[in-house]
Amino acid sequence: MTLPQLFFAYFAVSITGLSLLVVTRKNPVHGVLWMLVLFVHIAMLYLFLNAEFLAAIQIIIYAGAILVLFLFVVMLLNLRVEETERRFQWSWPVGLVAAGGYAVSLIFILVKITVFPQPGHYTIEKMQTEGNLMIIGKVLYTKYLLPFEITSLILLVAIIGAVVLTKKKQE
Amino acid sequence: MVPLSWYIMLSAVVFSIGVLGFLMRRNLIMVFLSIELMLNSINISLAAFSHYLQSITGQIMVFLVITVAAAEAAIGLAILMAFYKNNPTIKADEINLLKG
Amino acid sequence: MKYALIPLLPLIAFMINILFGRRYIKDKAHWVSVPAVIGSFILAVSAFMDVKAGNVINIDIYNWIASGSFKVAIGFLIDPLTAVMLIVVTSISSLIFIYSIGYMHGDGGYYRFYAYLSLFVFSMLILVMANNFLLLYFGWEAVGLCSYFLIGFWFHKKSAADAGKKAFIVNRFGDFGFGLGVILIFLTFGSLEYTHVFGHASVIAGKTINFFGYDVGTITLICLLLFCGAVGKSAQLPLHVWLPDAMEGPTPVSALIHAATMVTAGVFMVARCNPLFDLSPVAMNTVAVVGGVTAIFAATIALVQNDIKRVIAYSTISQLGYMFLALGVGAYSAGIFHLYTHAYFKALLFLASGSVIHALHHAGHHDEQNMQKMGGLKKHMPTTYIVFILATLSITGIPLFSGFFSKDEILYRAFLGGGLGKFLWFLAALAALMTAFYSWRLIYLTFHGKFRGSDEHEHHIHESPKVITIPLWLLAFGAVFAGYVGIPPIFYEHGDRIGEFLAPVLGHPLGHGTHAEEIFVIAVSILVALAGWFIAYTMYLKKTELPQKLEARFQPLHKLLFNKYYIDELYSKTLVQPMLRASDKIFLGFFDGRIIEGVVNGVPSFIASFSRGLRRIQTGVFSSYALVMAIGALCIIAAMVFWK
Amino acid sequence: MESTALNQIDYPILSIIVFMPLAGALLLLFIRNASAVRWTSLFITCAGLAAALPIIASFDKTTHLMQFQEAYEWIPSWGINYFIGIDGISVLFIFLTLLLSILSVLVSWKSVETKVKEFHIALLVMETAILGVFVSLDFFLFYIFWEAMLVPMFILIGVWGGKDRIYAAVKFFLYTFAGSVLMLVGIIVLYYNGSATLDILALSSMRYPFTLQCWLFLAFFAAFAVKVPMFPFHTWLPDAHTEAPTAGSVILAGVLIKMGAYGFLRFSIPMFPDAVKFFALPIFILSVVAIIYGALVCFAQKDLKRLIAYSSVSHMGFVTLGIFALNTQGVEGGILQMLNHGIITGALFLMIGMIYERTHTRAISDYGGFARIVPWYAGIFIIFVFASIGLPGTNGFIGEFLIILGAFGAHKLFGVLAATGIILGAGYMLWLYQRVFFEGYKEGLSVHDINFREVVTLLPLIILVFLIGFYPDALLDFMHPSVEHLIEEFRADTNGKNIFSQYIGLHLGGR
Repeated sequence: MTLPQLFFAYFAVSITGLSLLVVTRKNPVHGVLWMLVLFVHIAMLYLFLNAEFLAAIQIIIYAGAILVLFLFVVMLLNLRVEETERRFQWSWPVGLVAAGGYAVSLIFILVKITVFPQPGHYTIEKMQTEGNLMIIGKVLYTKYLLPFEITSLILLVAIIGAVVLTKKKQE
Repeated sequence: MVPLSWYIMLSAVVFSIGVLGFLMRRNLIMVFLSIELMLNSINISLAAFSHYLQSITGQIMVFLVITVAAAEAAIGLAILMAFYKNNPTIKADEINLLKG
Repeated sequence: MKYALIPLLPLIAFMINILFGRRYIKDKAHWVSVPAVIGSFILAVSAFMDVKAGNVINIDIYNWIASGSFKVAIGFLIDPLTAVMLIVVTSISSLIFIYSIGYMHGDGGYYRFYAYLSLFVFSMLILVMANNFLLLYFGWEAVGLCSYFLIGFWFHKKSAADAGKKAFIVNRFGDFGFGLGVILIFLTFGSLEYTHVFGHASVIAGKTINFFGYDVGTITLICLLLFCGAVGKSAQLPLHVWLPDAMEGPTPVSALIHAATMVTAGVFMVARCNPLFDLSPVAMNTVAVVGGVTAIFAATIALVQNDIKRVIAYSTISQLGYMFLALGVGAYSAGIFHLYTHAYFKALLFLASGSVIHALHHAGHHDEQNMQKMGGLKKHMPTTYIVFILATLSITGIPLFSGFFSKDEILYRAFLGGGLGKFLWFLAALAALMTAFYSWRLIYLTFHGKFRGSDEHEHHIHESPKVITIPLWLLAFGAVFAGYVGIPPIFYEHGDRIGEFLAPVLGHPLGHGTHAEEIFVIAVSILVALAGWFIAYTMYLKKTELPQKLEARFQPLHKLLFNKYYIDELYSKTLVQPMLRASDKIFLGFFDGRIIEGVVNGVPSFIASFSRGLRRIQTGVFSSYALVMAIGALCIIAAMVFWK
Repeated sequence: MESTALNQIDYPILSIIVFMPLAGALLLLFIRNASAVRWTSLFITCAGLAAALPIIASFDKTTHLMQFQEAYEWIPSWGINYFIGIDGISVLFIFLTLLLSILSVLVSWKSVETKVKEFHIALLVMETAILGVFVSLDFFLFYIFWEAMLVPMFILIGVWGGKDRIYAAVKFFLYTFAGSVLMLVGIIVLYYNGSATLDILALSSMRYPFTLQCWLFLAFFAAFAVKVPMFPFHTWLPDAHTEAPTAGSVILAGVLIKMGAYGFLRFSIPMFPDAVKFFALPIFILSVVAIIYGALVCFAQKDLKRLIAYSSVSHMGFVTLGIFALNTQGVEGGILQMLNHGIITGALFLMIGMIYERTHTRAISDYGGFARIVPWYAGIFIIFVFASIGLPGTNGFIGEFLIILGAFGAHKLFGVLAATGIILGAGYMLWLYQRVFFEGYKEGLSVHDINFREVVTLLPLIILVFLIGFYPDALLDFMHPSVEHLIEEFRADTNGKNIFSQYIGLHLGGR
């Protein structure tokens, strides 16, 4: 087994394990914290895939912003009772079976994929010479300008929405 | 080299764990967290495709997914807060407002 | 064309009376109707003369219904048979119209009475003058309608309203057959006109028709169906039940409609269809047997009745039986002859009894129709008594009175009619005995002996006014002398003038008996008439205690007869009640209510309960929706993956 | 194909007649005053009848072709046209509708006092829809009118009806709608089978395979049988009649339920002759059952309107019997009987409505001895009672006689059975009359006899009863060529003189 494969094995095992920890923790705070660890692992996996930019925003946005938001909410709601109660729904076995089904089906699909499109021209060498951030920036502002703009709109809506929803009603 | 399929399988497994969490947990915050987990699993496969197919589109997609995830988390948690103000519960199986 | 006025005059009178009677005419209604019907009578006489001169009038006035090959006109046929009927109908109508001026005087519905009566005359004239079966049917139903109105004239009395309805519905049973007969005639002959149908009758003879899986002679079937109608209208067994009840109507109505004219429509119709009946021995025998049996059946009931009008009503049924017997043995002209004489003496009987009822009513007597409460009226009402006697002599067949001639002719023809004929002759002779008995019983109970009501009432009994007695005298004249148009050839060579007159339409009766036979029959009929008279005389004048003794002795028989063989009860129990009950409980309650409505309301309520069940699945808990959605998506993915 | 556009009148007379009430309804929107609304409505309905009079004058009684045709393209891409015209079968219904509309307005003069404007608008809209059904020669147009009819009727019953009006209205709507939807499916199938045309005449002249005919026949049958209503589909009728306001009952009995039978004549018989022949025996049986069953059920009724409603079931049994006898007498009798039933039952409902205004009860047991209290009313009532019984001299007789003649010609057993309906009919009608007008006179009850307006309302119907009774040729003349043509075509298509020729082996009494 080569070194990259060993690295990958480590990440695969730990990501799977961390995921399981995330979804099974009783205390949401613990779940969020395990999630944080998980995100760091994923960011490293991105580095492995020559996606430095993604690794960066994974840490900055996901770990830094979204998870903190989650933590805030958990703290705000101050759910003490949660720890003493059931953590799963009554129907959890069905969920388990469904999830297992998903896993089997998806793996089955993926195994079947044999034909791939022609590789594009963004080879590793090119990426390394031009720089990952540069390429993404160029593509994002040219070819994918419209989706990019829409994304900004979505974010705007989300901001306004969040403000409106959480605002206290004026009597 | 690590074969592409390894990444994909990892992605599939993590996605399924996300689904598992989504379907099993009662706490709505954990449900949201499971959704994030699913999104991340997809991100892994997108990034892997991008790398192996030497195409930048995959990374762009990840970028977009992350922004959408951010928006989703913000709105979702805001709804949760607003809801909690009226009904002090966030148990997924106790909320039945959809019932006519 | 002027003869179209014969029915039209009464129709016009009807219109005027019904439209303006209530407001304007009121008590002067007879000034409209009486001239109209007398006008009809005069025209009828002129028509009779015309026919006597050898003319037969057959005109179509206009096309009534035309549909495909089916064409029917409104048209009139005046031949000897019609001419005789015209005379009978218009003359008796005229007299009864006049009589009613006195009898109905002061009644609240005076104008209405004359209106209906005029409508009746119109309908009856249409019936006899029609030149096709559908118009005959029209008249047939229209007289039934008038009968309905007139029986129920005092409609606020439940019994009267019931009787009217009963008459109409029982008649409908007969008309049901009659209507089908008419339809079958059209389908067989392709026309409903008399001349065409009778002209082609022999072509159809022997043909059969598949009916309910049986092959029946077409002609036989037609005749039997037509005869159904006659049975209903002429109150023969088993549809006779309406006629006695019809006596709820005013007495002039009973006289005109339920004795002299309408009820004889059946006889007229069968005689009219003689070319068809001649071809079907089965139908002929049926007619004869029904007639003979009815004659004796009704006579037995009449023996014990106490209501003066009911006795006469049963007597009418019995006499109608005679007429059918005559028709059935092929002696059509004898049947019509009896119809003609019967019209006069029976109308007279009714009117005279009406005179009695009228007098008693005005005297304040409450049970005015019960003979057991009468008696000794002879000295108070001499005119009525005399005409009553004349009518009775006629009906019982005492020689030299008109009833003798016609009845004797029938008995003679029946006697000649083979084995069945002999049997029927025996029945008829027996019925004649009974006729004599109950007729004289009626006279003795009503006019002889002592008055059995209160003295105060007796004081107030007076002879009826002139407007009543004059028509009585005129009818009495008819009752005595009407028979002289048909003297048996044995007495006078060319005596059977009516038979000769009718021969072009009705033909000559078959068979000739010996003189000995004829004399034997005449002797027997005179003998039974006298015997009946004698028995009545002994029982009700000499030994007045005898009736009670006999009644006690033969209690069950008396009860059976008194209750008219319980036929009304039988119909009520087996037909009317079960039908009403089935209608309510089975059809409306169960079938409509449960089964059909069950399905109709069941489908929506099933859907409602089904969706109520479905609603329970919609818990509103979003996680369960998510679960279902996930499973659904999984199924789709799995299907895409594993489906070959 | 007979495409010669016949139109004897150079202006679109049919369109004017059909849409005049609709225009009137729009006009009514701007009128406030209740009595002005009534007068306007009366004027519009009368104007409709007056506008239709030229049709009588210029109607060609010698041809079976569609007359007064109007054809305009509407949605050409789907083959939908505005195509209208009338023949000898539909012309009489036009007049019946126009007449009964006037009478409906008149009879509602006093009895409708709430939401007068809305009531008259509904009435006028319905008139347009009904007329539209009778003139349409394009399936699309036809279906629009057919369904458009339901809405105003639903409103009339549901708003101005009696106590259980909502139940009755919903039942009426769902019942008839369920049938109509199946017909719509049938129309769509025809559209695709008939080279994408919705022209009724073109579709009628086509031949379809037997199995398809049977299915289509059943689809149309569902719509028509409910409307007629034939025997097992009749239970909406008593409820709807009983609860509807008088005008609603009159329109319902007078013309609405005629559309089912009209549909059989216009669509089922020309389009699906083989299927008609195949289903003739079941339909005959249903008709006879309807006649006898409807009559028997009448005996158990305690409500005036309900009794008349059930008698409608019986009478409409005669109509379907006549139509499916498929000989001249039967069909002409059937059409005539439809008109008669419209006249007689319409009149009976009118009269019941009039007395109801005075007594506010419909229970038969609440009446009695009314012949003394309201003699004119009683006198007019009995005319219609006897017309309903089918007494010769009235219109009912002509219709029933022709039908029984036709039915007897087609199949003796059913002819005989149908004739028993006449006995029963006399029974329940006379019993009704006796209970209401004769026995049980109640002292001190004061009810006004009918007034001038009401006499005017009834007079046309009385005249028609006797006119048809004594001179039915006046109406029969209109329909001869159309009916003859219908039957000739049918016989040519099915190669048989008698509709029951296929059942000879069964020995059921057929020829």
